[in-house]
Amino acid sequence: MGEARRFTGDVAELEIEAGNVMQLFRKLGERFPELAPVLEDGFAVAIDGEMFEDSLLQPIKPDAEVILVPKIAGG
Amino acid sequence: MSRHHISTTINGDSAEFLCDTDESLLDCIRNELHMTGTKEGCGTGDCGACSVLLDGRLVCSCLVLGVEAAGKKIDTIEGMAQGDKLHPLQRNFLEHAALQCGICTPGFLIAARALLEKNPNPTETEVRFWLAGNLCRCTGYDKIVRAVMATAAELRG
Amino acid sequence: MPDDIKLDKELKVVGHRNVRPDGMDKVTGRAKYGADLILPGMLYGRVLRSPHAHAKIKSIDTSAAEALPGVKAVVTGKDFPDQPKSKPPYGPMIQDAWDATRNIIAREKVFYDGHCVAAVAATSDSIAKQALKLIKVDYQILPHVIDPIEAMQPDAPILHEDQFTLGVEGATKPSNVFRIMKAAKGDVDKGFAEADLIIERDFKTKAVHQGYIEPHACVGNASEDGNVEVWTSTQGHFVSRNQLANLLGLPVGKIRLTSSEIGGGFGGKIPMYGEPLAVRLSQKANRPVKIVMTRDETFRSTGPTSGSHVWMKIGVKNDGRIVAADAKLYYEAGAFKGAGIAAAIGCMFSEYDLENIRIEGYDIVSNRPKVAAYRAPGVPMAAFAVEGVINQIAKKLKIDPVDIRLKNAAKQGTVNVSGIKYGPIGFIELLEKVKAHPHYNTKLEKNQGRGFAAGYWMHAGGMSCASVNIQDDGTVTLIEGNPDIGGSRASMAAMAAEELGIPFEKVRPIIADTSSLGFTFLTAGSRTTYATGMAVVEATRHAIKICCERAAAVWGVTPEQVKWEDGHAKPASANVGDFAPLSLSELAKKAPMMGGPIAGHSEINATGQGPAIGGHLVDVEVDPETGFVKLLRFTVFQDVGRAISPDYVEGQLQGGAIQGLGWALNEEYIYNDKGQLVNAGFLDYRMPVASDVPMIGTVLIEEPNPNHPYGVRGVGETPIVPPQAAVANAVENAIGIQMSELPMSPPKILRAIAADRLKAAE
Amino acid sequence: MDEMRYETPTSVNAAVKLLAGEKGLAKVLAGGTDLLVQMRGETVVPNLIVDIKKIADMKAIKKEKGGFRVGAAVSGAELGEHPELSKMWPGVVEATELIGSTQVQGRATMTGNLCNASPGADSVPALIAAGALAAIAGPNGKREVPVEQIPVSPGKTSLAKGEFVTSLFLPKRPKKSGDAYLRFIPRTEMDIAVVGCGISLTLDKAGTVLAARVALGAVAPTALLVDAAANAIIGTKLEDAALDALAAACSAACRPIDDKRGTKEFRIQIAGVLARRVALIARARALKK
Repeated sequence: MGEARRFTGDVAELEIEAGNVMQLFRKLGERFPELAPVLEDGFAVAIDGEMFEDSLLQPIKPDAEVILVPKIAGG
Repeated sequence: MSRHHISTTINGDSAEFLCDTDESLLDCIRNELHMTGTKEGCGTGDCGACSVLLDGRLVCSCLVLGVEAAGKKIDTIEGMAQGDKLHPLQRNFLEHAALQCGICTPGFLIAARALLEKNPNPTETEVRFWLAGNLCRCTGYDKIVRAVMATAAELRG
Repeated sequence: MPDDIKLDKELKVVGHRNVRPDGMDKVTGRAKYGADLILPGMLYGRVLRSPHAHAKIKSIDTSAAEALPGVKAVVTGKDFPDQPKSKPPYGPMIQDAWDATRNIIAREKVFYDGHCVAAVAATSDSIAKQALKLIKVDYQILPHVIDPIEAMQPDAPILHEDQFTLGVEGATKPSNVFRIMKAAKGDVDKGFAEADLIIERDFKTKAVHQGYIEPHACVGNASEDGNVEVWTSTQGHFVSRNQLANLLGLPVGKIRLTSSEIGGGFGGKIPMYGEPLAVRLSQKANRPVKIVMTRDETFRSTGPTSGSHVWMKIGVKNDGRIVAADAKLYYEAGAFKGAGIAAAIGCMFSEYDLENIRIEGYDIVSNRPKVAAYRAPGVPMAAFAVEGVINQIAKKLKIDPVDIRLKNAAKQGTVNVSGIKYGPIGFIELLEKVKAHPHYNTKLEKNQGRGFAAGYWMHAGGMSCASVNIQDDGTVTLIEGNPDIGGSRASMAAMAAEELGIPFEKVRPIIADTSSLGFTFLTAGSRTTYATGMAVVEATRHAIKICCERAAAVWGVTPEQVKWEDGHAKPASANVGDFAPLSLSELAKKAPMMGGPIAGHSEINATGQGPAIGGHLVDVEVDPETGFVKLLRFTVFQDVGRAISPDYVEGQLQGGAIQGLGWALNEEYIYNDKGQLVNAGFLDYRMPVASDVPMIGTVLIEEPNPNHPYGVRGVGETPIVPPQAAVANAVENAIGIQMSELPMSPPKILRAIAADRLKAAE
Repeated sequence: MDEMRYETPTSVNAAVKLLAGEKGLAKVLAGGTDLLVQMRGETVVPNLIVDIKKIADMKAIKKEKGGFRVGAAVSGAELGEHPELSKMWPGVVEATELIGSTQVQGRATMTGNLCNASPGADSVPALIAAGALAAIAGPNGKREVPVEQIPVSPGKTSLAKGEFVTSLFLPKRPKKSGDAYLRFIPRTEMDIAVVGCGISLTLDKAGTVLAARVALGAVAPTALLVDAAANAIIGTKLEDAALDALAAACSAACRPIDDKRGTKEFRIQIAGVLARRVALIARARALKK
């Protein structure tokens, strides 16, 4: 979870059941209240290695590996 | 404060404008005559975006006072194409993709035309040194130099 | 010209060298840039700027300025609503309105030389300038700090008394370090324990400016009914509109921004500077107000990129395989938090397939303008260090510099430090092309050196909208929302024409104002051709679908039985029936009688962008008596996915390379002991000129991004990542000394040569 | 705001009268490439601008006593287009042509470069090496002084109220003479000299240096005429030892500052490096004549 660890009490990996990114963020936020306010604006996700930014409705398949990636702006 | 009344010739047409003593020719062309093709990149003669010809001589219009234009002939980018026929440099800049953002383009075209009128067969090095006073931040100069060289070759026939 | 480009035979427009649709206006002087709009009754705006690097504003007296005949409005920080300060927790992307409003116009303190403290609007520029002199500002000068390491010291002057370092447990003292960002993969300590060779180095870079030739310029025009019109040179008018609404407390729908032609940005025209001032002045004066920055203001007051210190340690096996990489990045953010450390962390090792990585990034405020993005923001400084150390390793192990990168190259399936797993990616092909290239195999003379370095940028997707209107003669108007900085209209038109099967010239692309199209994100991050290009393709396909439906109705078949090919609706197969194809113009002509206009639109949030890796090969000659570095040859290799407009792709590679060359050799922000910038002009901020450089070779590798209909990856950011290191590696190859500080200006090179001789003599 | 006046006198006397009669700040305008920049930065705010380009001979290059007289308003481009002058004083012409861009060359003048009194002015070391004279007109009549007497400190000249330089005189050359100028800049164009060096020398038939003048720019508050450097090569054939002595004398003469354009240490070292290179170019030119 990289950068997100600062909000999770250093928990780096966990299993969560979620059908899409919004559900994932909601469940993560319930578990780590510190993380909740910054998830939507601060993080993109890599689902099985592929990047999704601002994609709350992106489906997540069972057993998918999801990584929180800090959002980055370009030049 | 009374302003100077200046009569001059721009791109072959007579033109008149009012200006303060300390107003640059560039400001007069843009703000008084509303000919905005000549650009300001620095205002201190370091970028060449404001290049014009003053009595046939390539200058930075930001380093000329508006009052000095009285009775002179000025050529700007707006006078470069003849009717709907582009100057070969203009056409070659398009065909060689010699512009990206395009803000430096008018200055480069005016400067390059002055070069080719003086030296129809410049080497790449001569082109680069002649144009060293025209800054471009987008292209790395490669395609600009190619467009000028191609035009020179075309004009030589 | 490119060394080779693969063109798919079936593509008729995309990938060809089309003359850009906005080109004619740009070679004739007709195109209107930021400073070129002149409105009736327009006032001239000017900005009063702080001469101090750090000072408390005790009072501002504008009464004398307001009393000057011809002055129509004066604004100070008090004329803008204050904004709430973001509180922890902070996300990785900082958008703190408290910071933003203070960067535009100072309130309690000025934080840098050039910080805006007041603005005036007057009937002439000279009156406006005179009015600035009549504004009395009472400053209490405070100690200042600029260098990031100095700013971290316990006794450093503190910019923000309420800033405590994030990432440090129980911090009790305010600090200039906003946060420490960490990323890790694998087990670095274990990796180092297994290493045969470990190299550790420190690197420094100076702040540099984007150096766009057009200074910031805008016109604000507020009317009595609360509507606001803004004309501005920006990389994202939709983003600016939303920020402007927030900063001025206005409804978004009341504001319309029109993007002028833009004279370069490179990231520096993402933030707003003059727009809120022009609008507020216009609201007070009830007249349009134009604000055009001078070059001096542009250098002093707009975003440079971070100056940096980078510590780098890499461990390898004897065969060149990297087993551990450890780095600490110390980046200046300028007056307000938000240095490009996240991007640096995400990209710096990402062209390599590494198991063990640990990175710490420090985001440090100091007394200079808030940094703005500059082309792959944050990455070049880190890459300078990574590629410098890899070069040292290659030298020590006597491995060819390209071979050592081949040994570690990322490939399909590689997972980087952020957890992104790569799809097809052309780095190995690129490195093999470098090795086979004549440039790599020519001999060098005395005092000459050759350097190679690679770089990575991850690219961006995001929101984009597009509309395609089929006119009744079959010509097409394409509407999109990204300011065109480097020829993107040509790429958009090419993709639309390709889809429609019509000539390029039949499509006229228009960039909509913020009231005429849905939200479209920035022209930045090399996202435009990718994301907006996707929207354009989708909108065009929408219009084509309607065309097919109309043809189906004409023929009395189902829409599924119609295909679109070569600009015509055709029966999908021989079984459908024998119908003469209907052209776009035939269908368009009949449109009014067949259900109305034909148009397509698309509103997307693009994802699936693919990264791009570049490699730069540089030959230099160093004059050992003066330290002068002459660039002899430069070849840029890059995996571009697909070049929609090859001319402009090459141009991006060439331009980025030369910006990087300037960064490497001579560009830097120079301050005096008062913290004032002393080289705020093109004379002494030394950007490369035409005579400094040769032609720049380009080799385009096209490994299409499978997520884009034409395989686009994005090209503009990556080319500024490798050149600093490539030039430094070439200098090292020439003089035998690694230069670990940028810029490698002649005095520094001469000093290094002298020190080296002294060492050799001892 | 006081009104800024602009006058275009047609005679030297009229110009002197205007300059002498102005109570505030009066500035002479020829090429304007320094003046306009200073006005824009408001470091100079004149009350009167006297444009001298309408005065006869200001734009003229004339032969005189075997040398050349160059009017105060002759631009760098015009100077470079004069074949005879370029042949006689190639170092002076190349130094002037290094000032700014092609665009700046269309306006900038040698006289302006001298009277702007910048220590880094490119044409000044070459003019000093050449032994050029500046003709001055003023309320008390005309006078002529060696060019090195004009600048006294950065931005300041020895010209009295009402005086201005009307022309520069480049003297006749003995046979086997040559001059050259080089500057060091970190780019190839568009910079102000970090160090400049002008050398003029005359050889005898055997190639021994009979006479030499060596001048340095950007290493002291004004351009320096370095007699010790000239003495180091007079009587030599510019052998390595002589060049070493020349370089050492040049480095020793430097009194530079650290600034945004270069360090003290760098300037001192480069002064010697340039002097060697310039001397060899000047000799090669002298041998051809």
